[in-house]
Amino acid sequence: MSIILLAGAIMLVLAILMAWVLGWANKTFHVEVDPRVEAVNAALPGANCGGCGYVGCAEYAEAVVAGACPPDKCTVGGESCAKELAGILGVSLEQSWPFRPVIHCGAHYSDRLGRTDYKGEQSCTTANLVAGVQGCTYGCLGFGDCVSACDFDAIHIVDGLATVDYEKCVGCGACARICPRNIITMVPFKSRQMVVVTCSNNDMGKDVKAVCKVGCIGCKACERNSGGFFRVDKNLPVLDYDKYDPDNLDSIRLAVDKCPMKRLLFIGWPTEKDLEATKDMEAPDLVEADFKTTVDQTDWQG
Amino acid sequence: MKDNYLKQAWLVLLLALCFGGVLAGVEHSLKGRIDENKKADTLGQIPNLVPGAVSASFSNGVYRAVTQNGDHAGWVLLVTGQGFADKVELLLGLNADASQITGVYILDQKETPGLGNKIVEDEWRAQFAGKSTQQPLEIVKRKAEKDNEIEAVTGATISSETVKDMVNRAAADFRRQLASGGF
Amino acid sequence: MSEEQQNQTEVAPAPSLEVAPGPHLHTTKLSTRRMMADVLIALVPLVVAALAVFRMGAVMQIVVCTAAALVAEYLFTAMRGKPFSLGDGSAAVTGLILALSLPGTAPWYVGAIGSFSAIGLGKVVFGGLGQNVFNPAMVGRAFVMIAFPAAVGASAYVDTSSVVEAVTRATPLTALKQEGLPTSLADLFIGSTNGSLGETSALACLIGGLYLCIRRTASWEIPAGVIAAVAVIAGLINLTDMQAHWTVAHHILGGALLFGAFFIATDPVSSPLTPKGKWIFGAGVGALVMLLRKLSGYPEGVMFAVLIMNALVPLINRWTIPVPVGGPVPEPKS
Amino acid sequence: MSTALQERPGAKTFARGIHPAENKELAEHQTIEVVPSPAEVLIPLLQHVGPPCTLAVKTRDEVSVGTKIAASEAFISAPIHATIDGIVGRPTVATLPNGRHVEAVPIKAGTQKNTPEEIKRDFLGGEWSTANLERFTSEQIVAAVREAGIVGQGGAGFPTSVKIALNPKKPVDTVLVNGCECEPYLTADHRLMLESPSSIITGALLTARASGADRVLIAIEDNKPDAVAAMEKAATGTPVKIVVLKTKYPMGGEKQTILSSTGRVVPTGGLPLDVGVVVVNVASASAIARAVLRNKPLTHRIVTVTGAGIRSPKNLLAPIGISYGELIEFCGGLTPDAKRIVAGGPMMGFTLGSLATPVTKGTSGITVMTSADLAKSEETACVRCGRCVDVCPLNLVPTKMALAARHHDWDLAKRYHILACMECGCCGYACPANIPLVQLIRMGKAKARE
Amino acid sequence: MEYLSTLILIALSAALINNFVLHYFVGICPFIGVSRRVDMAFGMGCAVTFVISIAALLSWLLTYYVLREGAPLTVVLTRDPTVDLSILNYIVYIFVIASSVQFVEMYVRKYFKPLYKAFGVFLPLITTNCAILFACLEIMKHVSGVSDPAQMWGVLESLVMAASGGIGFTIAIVIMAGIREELDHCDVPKVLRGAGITLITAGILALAFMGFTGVDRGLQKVLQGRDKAAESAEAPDASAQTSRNWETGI
Amino acid sequence: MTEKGPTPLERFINGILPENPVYRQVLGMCPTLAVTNGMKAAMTMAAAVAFVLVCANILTSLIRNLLKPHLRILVFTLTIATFVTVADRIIAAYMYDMSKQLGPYIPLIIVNCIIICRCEVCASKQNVLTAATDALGQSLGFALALASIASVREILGSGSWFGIEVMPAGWPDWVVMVLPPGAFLTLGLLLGAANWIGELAARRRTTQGVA
Repeated sequence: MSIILLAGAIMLVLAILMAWVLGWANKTFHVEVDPRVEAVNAALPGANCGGCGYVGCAEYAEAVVAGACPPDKCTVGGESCAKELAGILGVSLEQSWPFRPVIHCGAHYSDRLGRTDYKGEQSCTTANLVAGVQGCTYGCLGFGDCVSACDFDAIHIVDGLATVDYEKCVGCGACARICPRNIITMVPFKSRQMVVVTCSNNDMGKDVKAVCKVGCIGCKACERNSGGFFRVDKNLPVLDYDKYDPDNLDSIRLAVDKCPMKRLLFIGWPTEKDLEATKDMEAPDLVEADFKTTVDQTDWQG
Repeated sequence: MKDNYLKQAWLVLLLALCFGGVLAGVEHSLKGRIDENKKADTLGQIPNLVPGAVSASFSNGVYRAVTQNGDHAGWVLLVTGQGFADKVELLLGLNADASQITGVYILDQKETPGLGNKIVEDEWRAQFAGKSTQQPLEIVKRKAEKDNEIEAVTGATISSETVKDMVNRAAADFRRQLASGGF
Repeated sequence: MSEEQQNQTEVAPAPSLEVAPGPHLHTTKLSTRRMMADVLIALVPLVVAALAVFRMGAVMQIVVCTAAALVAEYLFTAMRGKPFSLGDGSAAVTGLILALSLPGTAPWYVGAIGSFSAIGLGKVVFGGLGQNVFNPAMVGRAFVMIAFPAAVGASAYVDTSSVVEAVTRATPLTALKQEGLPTSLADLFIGSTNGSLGETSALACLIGGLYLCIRRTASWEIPAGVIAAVAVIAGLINLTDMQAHWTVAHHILGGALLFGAFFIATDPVSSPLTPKGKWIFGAGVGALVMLLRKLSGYPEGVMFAVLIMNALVPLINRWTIPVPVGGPVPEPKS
Repeated sequence: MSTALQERPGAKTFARGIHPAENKELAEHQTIEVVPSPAEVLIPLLQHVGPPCTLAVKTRDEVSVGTKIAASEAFISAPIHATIDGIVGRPTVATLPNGRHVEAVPIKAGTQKNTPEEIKRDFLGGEWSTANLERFTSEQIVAAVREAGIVGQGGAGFPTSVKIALNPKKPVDTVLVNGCECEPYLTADHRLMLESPSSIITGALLTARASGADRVLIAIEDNKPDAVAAMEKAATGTPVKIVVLKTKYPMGGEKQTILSSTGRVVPTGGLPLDVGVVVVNVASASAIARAVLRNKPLTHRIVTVTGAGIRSPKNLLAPIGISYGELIEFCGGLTPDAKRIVAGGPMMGFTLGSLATPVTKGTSGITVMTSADLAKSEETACVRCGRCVDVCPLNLVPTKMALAARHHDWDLAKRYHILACMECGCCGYACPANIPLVQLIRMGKAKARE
Repeated sequence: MEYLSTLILIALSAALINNFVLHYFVGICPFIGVSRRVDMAFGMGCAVTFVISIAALLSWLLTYYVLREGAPLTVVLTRDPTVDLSILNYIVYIFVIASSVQFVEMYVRKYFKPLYKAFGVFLPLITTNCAILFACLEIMKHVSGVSDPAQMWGVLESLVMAASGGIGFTIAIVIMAGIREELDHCDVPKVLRGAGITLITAGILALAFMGFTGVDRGLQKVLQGRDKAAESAEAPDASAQTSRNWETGI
Repeated sequence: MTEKGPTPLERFINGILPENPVYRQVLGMCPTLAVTNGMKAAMTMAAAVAFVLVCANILTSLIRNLLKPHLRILVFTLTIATFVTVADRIIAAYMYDMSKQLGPYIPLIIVNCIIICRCEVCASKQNVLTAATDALGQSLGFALALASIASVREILGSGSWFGIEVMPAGWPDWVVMVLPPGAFLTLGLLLGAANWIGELAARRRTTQGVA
């Protein structure tokens, strides 16, 4: 019996000692950390994708708390995350839209002129350093750097043209950052489908025609027909997404119809019409049991 | 202030106290059995190491093996040494005047499996029984011919040498101490 | 523009043109395949020496290992869905070097398992040729040596019933380590001693090795580093311990040192890139060989030394990044 | 044996580098010919390092050879002149071999005032007096050079006027005229040295006068003994010294030439100016002499059209803006097995995607490679043999930089000093696995700078 | 001299021959988790070495004075020389480790900001690093597990063993990090990327480190051979005194 | 996080394969490598871990509302250490040989990440029943993983399974498999195999889903 008491006593003494020392240390060595940083960090999805423009989620958290950056920059977390962050910081959130990448090129292999046999590293960034891989020096090269940059399997090369799968895309912007020709931009999707300009060639119509069958020739038809919504700058239409109103698209639709090269397109998630079209296809009959995971992002890796 | 830290940690303190007690309780109820296990581990081998012995008493670092009727039958030494890979622990049985080896038992070893670890095999160990401690044993790679020769385990000369060295040295030391009246 | 286009069509030649990055000239003297062929050529003297000394044992080992290596390469690359890659000859080199590093007495399954683990564990899991961290042949040998100590260990070399005279004796290093017996330098040089197939004849190793170095398929810095380190350490040991049975020359000619220095340590894939790094690597191998020979439980340490230094190669590369001519790139002023 | 060789026994060289097959014999002995004026030239408005020039003439303006058609206010720039007599067309675009997509202006040929013989005499022949050069001040020379639109003709296209101007902060003691022409195949500089050595000597002396240097060296590789002899002869009586260097690629690289002929090491990221040296190409030196003495702008240049894929290789004096296709036609066209048309030499040149591409001030040659030249082109695995390390003249580790770039690991590439690379192509030449090292490194450099 | 060679042997054994990671498999989790970059791996190695030394010191003190059978403090308290508190070993060790890790973390965070930034993130991970507890258990084996006081480890032996174990861990993890940096650029089969290839590499590394088997034995021979020669020259029967335990030692 | 976590049953099943602690989460590597040279030792270890995991999870779950964040880990480790000590003594008392063979790896269960991970992730947030089933599932998964590795190693390395000879008489034991390198290599390759199988299954799922 005495040994039980003794053991208990020793443990108690040890525990008191340690608790006291740690308590003392906690006070003496206390470092002020803004609790909001940790709260923000916890609310972020932790994908560390860099879509916000910061190196990782932790750095973004610090920037948000410091007020250097609005809380709605996390595209992976989306709206719910932004709301949560706004709640933590006690700020109100401006209306924001999901940003999604748009490929400003519409030429498939068969549309491109002046394509040559290219030997060398098969990637866009390197091929972009070699003149004459294809005639157009602005358009998509189709080697798929964006495909390998995408962590979400949301972009693919379809017949030589990068094509976004908006069902899978989370809008992290990795593709836009890696594209050596900067033909991918992040566009605020105010509706499921947006009008975008699918050409990037700044040259005059004649020069464009020499390199591409479908390139924008800078004819300004859109400028004339859309009531000034489009403005042609450097032989390409530019549209102001701030003024874009998804509920009032009549003038834009007119411009889209009038475009001789059909370079103004509605792009985005499949519409109900598209879904209607695929309705008759066979639905997957195998349903896998889908257990929710219990493994979260704790640091207990060792 | 001090109270404050302790107040925060009351659960830890309580658990520490309880766990300490519980563990001591467990130990109390199992200690006997564990100690017996430990003893049996060594003592169980005594009859094999010293012919005729049934039990032994431990004092001064050696086991004094006795026969059924309490006669002194021999000694058992616990010897450790560095083997090829790691420590080798063996029991060395000697007769009453330590002039003869009566048996060797390997308690623990981590020699190369399939090679060095053959030193645990009865056949090999049996070579030691009956050897005299008057002159140091030798390891040979062929069939043992002379009295003081032990045939090495094939391909494991170092492990064999280890055991031989341990036996030689322990026996010599023990003889000297026995002679100086140590026991 | 239209005129230009006409121009283009007028002069556009019949040949299909291509665009490519420079340089547009390439040396024709060297290709990966040629390098592997060089190694095979350089191994010829060793094979001849092995056949002369060990006869059937050598034939069996070489055939089994090389065949198994080729089969393994074929199987594993097929498993990975990669193009057929036997043509580059690297698998044959791995198999042959493995065969030459085994004792002739080892049973057939040792060579087969060794080759499979060499190609599988040593090469394919890392991504195939050029990406392995460790020397594949040595990975294979280490695997079978630890797996089958009775068949590949020091004692396995001696086969008293063999008709080959050399095989009935202990290898020179075992003889030295366990019995303190020296072996004559002439025997070590010519190769009339027991040992792994390729290592016995220092002469053959030297001929093949020098060929490799002259062809620059092997960097001379590595064998030079190995031999220098061994010479220095063995020399110091000789100075401090007069009773050492082996002289510096014994240490260099004996065991697998020359074989390892010229054929194993020089594997470009698993050795450093820069001359400075190669010296460090070579010296490291030499020093470890001497450490293991003198202190470890194994009689020879070339295989372990090479593997350990292979592991250090990334770090050596990191520490020996050469300074460019003109000094390092200045930091941008902003 | 020339005196220069006796003066400098054991001509200097630099560490590492390569010895590719030179193939200079294809065009070495072809006298410079003048290309007849084409029906149209397309003159890019950016042929130098710096901001592009703006057009100074209007469509349908009549111009003659030497009319300034474009200029820029920027300090680092060079004006552009009409190269044939004719009428300005509508501005368009051109993609240069180095990938630049620039504005260009076409000129439709009218009747040409000068015959080819006159043009050749104007460029290469006649009297190039070295006497009495003191009559020109540094400023005068620099102004004349700038007005003539001379840029470095080795390829980079740095405006020569900026390079040779007096720099109070960094005094210059040596003018080094680079006649190494280490690129295989190319012979333009070689021919120039043979056919107009005195213009080079005069240009070199003028450069020295402009930059305040007191020593003038002309570096020539020892594979051109006839050029050495010709230059020796022309240099007699002048302070100009000929330095004969060992043949090795890339001896013509500025840093290598300076190191080999003066022993000075240009710091990484620095200029020859930092070690008191001004380097001008022989063609630039000749153009300087012409600009100062004859007051003529840079309108033509010598282009070597060579390679196994050309029916009759030639050295041509061609108007800038002429298309590559026309030059090739003039040399008899391509052989059926022609595979790559390279603007420049095979080591650092760029392939052409279109034969309509115009010749610029930096075009030193056209090399047409055949499929036989390019037999080995499959990439195999890198076995880290270190050949690239053995040949890198800058002591870099190309394979590591390239692999880091391939995997977008810019930090690692930087750690291996990727920004020091000058893309000479030695590594790519030596690589037994045929990995596009230079291309990967170029990409890495671009990305690492970001 | 003999003491020194014992220390050298302990150090060599813990750092290379019986490397914590490659021989005893302790500290595998951080070995796999934190070996992506060489600088991170080095930071982790340093942190482990530091904490392992502190934990070893504390646990030696506690084991020697309180927990072992016949520990001085316990005997004074209970007046019973047979009382054995070694049942509390594990719980005390883990207590000591957890507390000292936390203490070190707070201290470093306050006074060594750059250091904290460099390896502060690893400190919490160390609590669950088996290597630390393993070192404590080794010390326990050599302090409370031995009956013969001559063989019992002193504080210095314990510290040397722990620190060189930490160094061995650092060596292993830095080598692994170097290799893994290289492997980032290799075409490793997709299914093996990450932990798989790390374990296989560790396996090959373990194969290579098996070459060190017996180095301690060889070194002991060299060191003690010299000692013995010196001893026998001075005092012919000195060995009789030290051979109280039959540690043959070879 | 407002969504409800998995049900107890799901947690149990999750632990066995979908979230296998060894193959999926790569946790608890130390015993996985150290004691798998024979089935007997591996199964003893698995049982010990299961005992500790279940007890610790239940106790943690019981006291989950009393935990202070900064002392949480300390409480977990104390709890675990206690149960490990109990397990250690029981094994020493009733399976003495096994205790000797397992050596320090029984006490090292204290720092086995699986247990702390489950305490942290599950037990400190869930009720007793959930915590217990979760612990059982994870233990079973751990046992399966150990069994797979130990089978390979014992059969190749000693030619036996649970100590019973299974290989033909001439079988040369692959000694390397019972030594440390064999442990690393086996686990590495099995991890790859597990990933491969997982991938195949996933691929089949998607192809069937599309079709």
